[in-house]
Amino acid sequence: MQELLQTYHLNENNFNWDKNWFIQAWRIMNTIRVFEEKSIQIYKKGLMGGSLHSSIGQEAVAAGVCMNLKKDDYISITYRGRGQALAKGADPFQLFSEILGKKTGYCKGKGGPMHITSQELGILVANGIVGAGIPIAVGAGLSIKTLKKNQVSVAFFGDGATNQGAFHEALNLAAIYKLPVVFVCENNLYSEMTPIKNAVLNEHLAERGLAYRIPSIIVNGNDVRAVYEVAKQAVERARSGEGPTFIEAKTYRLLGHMIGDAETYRTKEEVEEWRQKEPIRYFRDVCLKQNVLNEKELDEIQQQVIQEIDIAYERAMKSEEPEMEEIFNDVY
Amino acid sequence: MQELLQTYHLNENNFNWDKNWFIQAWRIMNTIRVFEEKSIQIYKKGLMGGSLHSSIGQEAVAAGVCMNLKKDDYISITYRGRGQALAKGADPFQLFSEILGKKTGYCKGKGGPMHITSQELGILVANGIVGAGIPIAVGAGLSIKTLKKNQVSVAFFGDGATNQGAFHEALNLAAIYKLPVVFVCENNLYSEMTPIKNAVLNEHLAERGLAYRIPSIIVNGNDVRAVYEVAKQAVERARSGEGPTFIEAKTYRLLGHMIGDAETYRTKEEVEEWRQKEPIRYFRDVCLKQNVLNEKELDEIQQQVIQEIDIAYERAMKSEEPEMEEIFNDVY
Amino acid sequence: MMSTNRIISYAQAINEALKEEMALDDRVILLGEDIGSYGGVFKVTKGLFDEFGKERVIDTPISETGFIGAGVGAAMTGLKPVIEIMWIDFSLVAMDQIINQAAKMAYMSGGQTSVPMVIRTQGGGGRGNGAQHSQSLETLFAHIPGLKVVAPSTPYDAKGLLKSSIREGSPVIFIEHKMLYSQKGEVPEEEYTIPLGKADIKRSGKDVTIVTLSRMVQFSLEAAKELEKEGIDAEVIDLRTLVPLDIETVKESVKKTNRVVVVHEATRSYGWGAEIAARIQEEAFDDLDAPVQRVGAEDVPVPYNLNLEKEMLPQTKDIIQGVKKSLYLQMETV
Amino acid sequence: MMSTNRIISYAQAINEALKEEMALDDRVILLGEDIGSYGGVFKVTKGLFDEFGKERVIDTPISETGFIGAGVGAAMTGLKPVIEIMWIDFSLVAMDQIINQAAKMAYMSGGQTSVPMVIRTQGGGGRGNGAQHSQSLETLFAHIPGLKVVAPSTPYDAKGLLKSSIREGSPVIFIEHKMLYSQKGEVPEEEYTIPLGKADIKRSGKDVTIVTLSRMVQFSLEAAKELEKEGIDAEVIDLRTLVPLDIETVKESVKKTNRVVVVHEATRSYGWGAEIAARIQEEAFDDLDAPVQRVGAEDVPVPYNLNLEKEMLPQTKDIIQGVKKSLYLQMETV
Ligand SMILES: Cc1ncc(C[n+]2csc(CCOP(=O)(O)OP(=O)(O)O)c2C)c(N)n1
Ligand SMILES: Cc1ncc(C[n+]2csc(CCOP(=O)(O)OP(=O)(O)O)c2C)c(N)n1
Ligand SMILES: [Mg+2]
Ligand SMILES: [Mg+2]
Repeated sequence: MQELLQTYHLNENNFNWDKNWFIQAWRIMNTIRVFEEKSIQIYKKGLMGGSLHSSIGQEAVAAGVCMNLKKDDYISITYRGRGQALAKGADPFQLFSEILGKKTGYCKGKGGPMHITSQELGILVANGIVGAGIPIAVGAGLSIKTLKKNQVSVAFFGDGATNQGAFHEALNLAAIYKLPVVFVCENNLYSEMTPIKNAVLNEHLAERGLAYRIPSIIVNGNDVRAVYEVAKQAVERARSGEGPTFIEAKTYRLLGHMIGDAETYRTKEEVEEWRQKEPIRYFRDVCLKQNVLNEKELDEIQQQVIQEIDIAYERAMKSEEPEMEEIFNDVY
Repeated sequence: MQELLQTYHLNENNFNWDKNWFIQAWRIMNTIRVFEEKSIQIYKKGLMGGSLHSSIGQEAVAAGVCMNLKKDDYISITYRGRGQALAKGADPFQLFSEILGKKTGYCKGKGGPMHITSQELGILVANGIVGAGIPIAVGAGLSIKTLKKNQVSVAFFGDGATNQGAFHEALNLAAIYKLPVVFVCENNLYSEMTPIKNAVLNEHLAERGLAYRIPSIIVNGNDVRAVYEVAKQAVERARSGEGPTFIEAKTYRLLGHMIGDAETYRTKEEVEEWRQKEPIRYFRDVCLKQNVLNEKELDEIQQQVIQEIDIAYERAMKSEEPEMEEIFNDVY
Repeated sequence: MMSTNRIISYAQAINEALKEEMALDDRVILLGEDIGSYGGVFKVTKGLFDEFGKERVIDTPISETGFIGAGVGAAMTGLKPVIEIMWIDFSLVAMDQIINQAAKMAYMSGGQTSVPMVIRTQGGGGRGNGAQHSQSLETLFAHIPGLKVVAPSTPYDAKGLLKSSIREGSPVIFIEHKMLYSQKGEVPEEEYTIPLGKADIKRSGKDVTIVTLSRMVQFSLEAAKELEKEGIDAEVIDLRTLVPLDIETVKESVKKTNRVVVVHEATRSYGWGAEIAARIQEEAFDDLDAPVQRVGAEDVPVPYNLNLEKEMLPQTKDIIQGVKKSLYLQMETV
Repeated sequence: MMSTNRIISYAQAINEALKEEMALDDRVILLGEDIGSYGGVFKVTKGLFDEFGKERVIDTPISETGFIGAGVGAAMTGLKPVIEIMWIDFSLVAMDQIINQAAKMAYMSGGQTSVPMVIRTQGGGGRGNGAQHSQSLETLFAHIPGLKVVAPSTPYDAKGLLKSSIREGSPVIFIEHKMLYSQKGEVPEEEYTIPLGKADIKRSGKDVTIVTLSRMVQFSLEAAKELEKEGIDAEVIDLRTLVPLDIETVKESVKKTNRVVVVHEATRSYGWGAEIAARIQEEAFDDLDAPVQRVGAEDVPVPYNLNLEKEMLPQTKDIIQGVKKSLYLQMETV
């Protein structure tokens, strides 16, 4: 059983992305970061409803996993899921529109920030119920297998979600039916205000995958390259009919659980320490050190991203509200 | 992690029950067997409602575990739970009364065969919902710990129950709060008509305990002595504040899931094979081989048991039905 | 109903509906506990495993949240799962997937996704199965926007309604009754479907309208027979589906009878009978000559003892009494 | 209400009730997510961890089935757990423990065991939290025998009702409203409790009776104010608890006003308003001069967009309209 558990270490010498991949990773991660920052402004200005859960600091997981996916592959995400949606190709304009409750949003403004869906992009649903998206992703895996498609289905969820019954039941189903599913647990060390170490005895959540005899792998979730490599293997296994893989991506949520979180449960020092290791800074250093991209190239892309996000935001702000009659549509 | 998993092998040379314990084990197992056989007659005669789930073949688990328990220790059982109730000291008369729906039953005839409870004997509840009794047993463990009592709480459940979310959530709670709980999984190889090997990839369900870092142990569930020994350790750990233990007792359900089960899902040969290893026959052989009890002693006890059960049954049959007004009592 | 002399059971009728829809549409798959080679504990899926194979008739571990959730995901991505929850009481372990997920998916996505899924289950009492295996929980589902709720009373209706349910584009909770499985009735050889949302007048009458569904249709028909002897002519409306609700048929009837008794096996308080009563008095106040009476189970869990259970659940005599009450006849005469 | 000038918020009032009952009775423990040193996401349990320690204020992993189930077991064995389900929508993952276990334990055991447990949770919309965080699910619980259901509208009521709920011997679903937490009101220093099952007339009037609870009490009072300007004198009854239901107070009122409007935030169909309407027409038919009107949310999931959400949920104007309808006044005048 233990042989199913692995810790992945990136071999710097063996790692061979071409430049375009570096650019793509850099672009995706920055898009997420800038989008999230803008969203926070929107929230703080009181332009949106509900709560906003930022994924700042976790961009490498979304990027590294989704860079392995095709448009018709499925992902199931959470309330903290705009990052994964962007990595899967979501249009910032439609995303902003959605969080602003506009007609032009992915869900016509009826879903909101917690419920991003894009049928076209294989974004099944963003779930507000912890753990609930995991069996849904497994169901997509069942479709793929039954309909003999070449897709994969990825479930993104947090460390805290591994304590839900839905997690347990879903992993077992994927295991016994050998479904093309990749379980991506973003262990950001907290579920809301509760440190994961208070909620489980496990040192590694990957241990939990073993209970279903699912190959389980621990990876540095702040290194987009490592996440990419691990996800690549998992996606290949899935596509070739070898069944599910469980990935524990160790990362950190740099901001509070939601905007407005008092963050009394952790020290500034802890946050600062992780800020040093945060994925964008980390990847920038890698690019520079390995001479793949220089300062100027990196900055230029960042600037482009900022501009694109700004434009998307402005357009979304100018978009129309849904008609009142929308209330009665899409119920059945 | 793996170090938390053990397979228990009884060391015949080191095993030192005195004669009284042998007698007790023999008596309990026979009481269960005879009670169950009588219940089946009751069911077949159409004297009771609902379904009847027999535990014939699994008597050693109930006996071996409960011989370690005091009256005020708690157990949480299932629809297949009259055996455990008897092992915990339940009165066959009150049990028969309950399955016959009589006023003199443990639950005044309102619970029925699936819902045996005895507040006095620490039988918390017999559950009809697979897995649901496990968190309830954990809650009793929480009471014990909070109120600083010296009791333990035992959850009995089947192999199939390990696939329920409730199982997962409950084990994790017991682990992190270090509660005095013993999880006893009676792996009788089937959940209803589904072989457990179709429902999990695990060879041993004890692997599942590891996911919560709970010490987990596999034992021959048909040898009452082995079960006793394993449960003893677990109960001692619990009582001394060291937290939960998970026991997988490998056994076999000699009859169908419920009376009336067509048993198309298994061969007669398989059943016959297990009949050779069934706990009462096995224990009889042990007693004889080791010269602890002779044929006559064994038979005499059996005869006594048969008589007691008969008397209890006759009395229960003659008991009164509950009054109609009972319907409205005990709701709140 | 088409003319026919073929008599089959409620369980067989459901089995046929599954078989026909599976033959018609490859995307229809079945999921559930022991539904495979064993054919289900109530034998409703008998033979389907042999006919359609293990890829389409899938035995599941005991994990209702897991496999209902998987059904939701499968339905969103091209399959049409028909899932068996063995007893309706067990739906409670999967309520999040039913209410927060299946029911809301289409809406939350602004209509991008849909969940064409049927949850087949069976409810009701009468067999001494005790408090955790005898509930009538249809009201819980009917209250949730996004779910359709069907509860057939005859083999004919069961087949026609299940076929329509499978063709629906949204989640349907299809509630069978354990005491009806072996009941027989006419079911034509020819294909037919029954639309959701159309009540069926199972007996015409002019003095009082009995509104009901599932097993209580039988009890109501028995009550009507008894009442006939006393010169009371009851109309029995089988709603068949709670969502959509065919209140029009009920209102039509009330125009004629001016008196209504709603009968359900669910516990009375906050049960669906209240909705019917509320709607009728809202929309047909002036047609009512007496308050709408409700006949339901007592507001207690279902007791095990068979006599107590019978006393707790509505019986023919209770329906008769409800009717008389609505006719302002002496209770003593019952 | 006793005379006092102390003004505190609804959240503080609940906090005080917890504190007082914990001080009074060692067996009262709290369980829930982030309720410990953080004090709960709505700050309701603030300070209790410091005061009573981690043995009595227990942070749980995200496993509602697990910790509600543990609450049931703990309640059966000597503790009095008060459990926070952070949002009522999440109760759906634990429905089995609530409905099949907590609610039925006393009954199934023939009265041997009991489950003195309170589940505190918060529901309702108004903040743009979307379909999975805005529901009003009280009807689901009210329909289940064995559960009591409380939903306070003011700080005063919240405190008094929660104290009583904790002292109950059976499971209580205590539903707070997210939009009320910061609302302030008078709460005396002195100890008091409010019994479950006693409605409170929040405003007397003679022309029409508005029956409601929770946040809709406020909206109804606002509506009453508006209506007053038009010479309509509305009585506003706050039910406070759905189970037990104080139908007597409602019937008394109807005797006087002859007109009733039931107002709730839950979706209209199969909601608890139907029960009130059904009961009134059953038990006070001759007192009614018009059909009982129901004002509830539209029968759709809660949309995210704040304007849509507002349109979907009942507002003061809808209550006014409901009242006018019950008075047979022109709708156009609204
Ligand atoms: C069933 C359920 N319980 C509780 C919550 C409240 N809640 C929202 S997010 C969250 C923490 C989840 O933690 P984790 O899974 O680690 O994800 P993260 O937020 O860190 O991304 C909780 C408890 C919920 N949404 N659903
Ligand atoms: C939640 C739930 N799902 C399904 C059932 C139906 N059911 C009753 S017993 C059973 C099998 C349980 O198997 P296992 O846990 O191995 O216990 P055993 O019957 O073998 O003692 C099933 C599926 C149930 N009672 N509860
Ligand atoms: Mg987390
Ligand atoms: Mg078993």
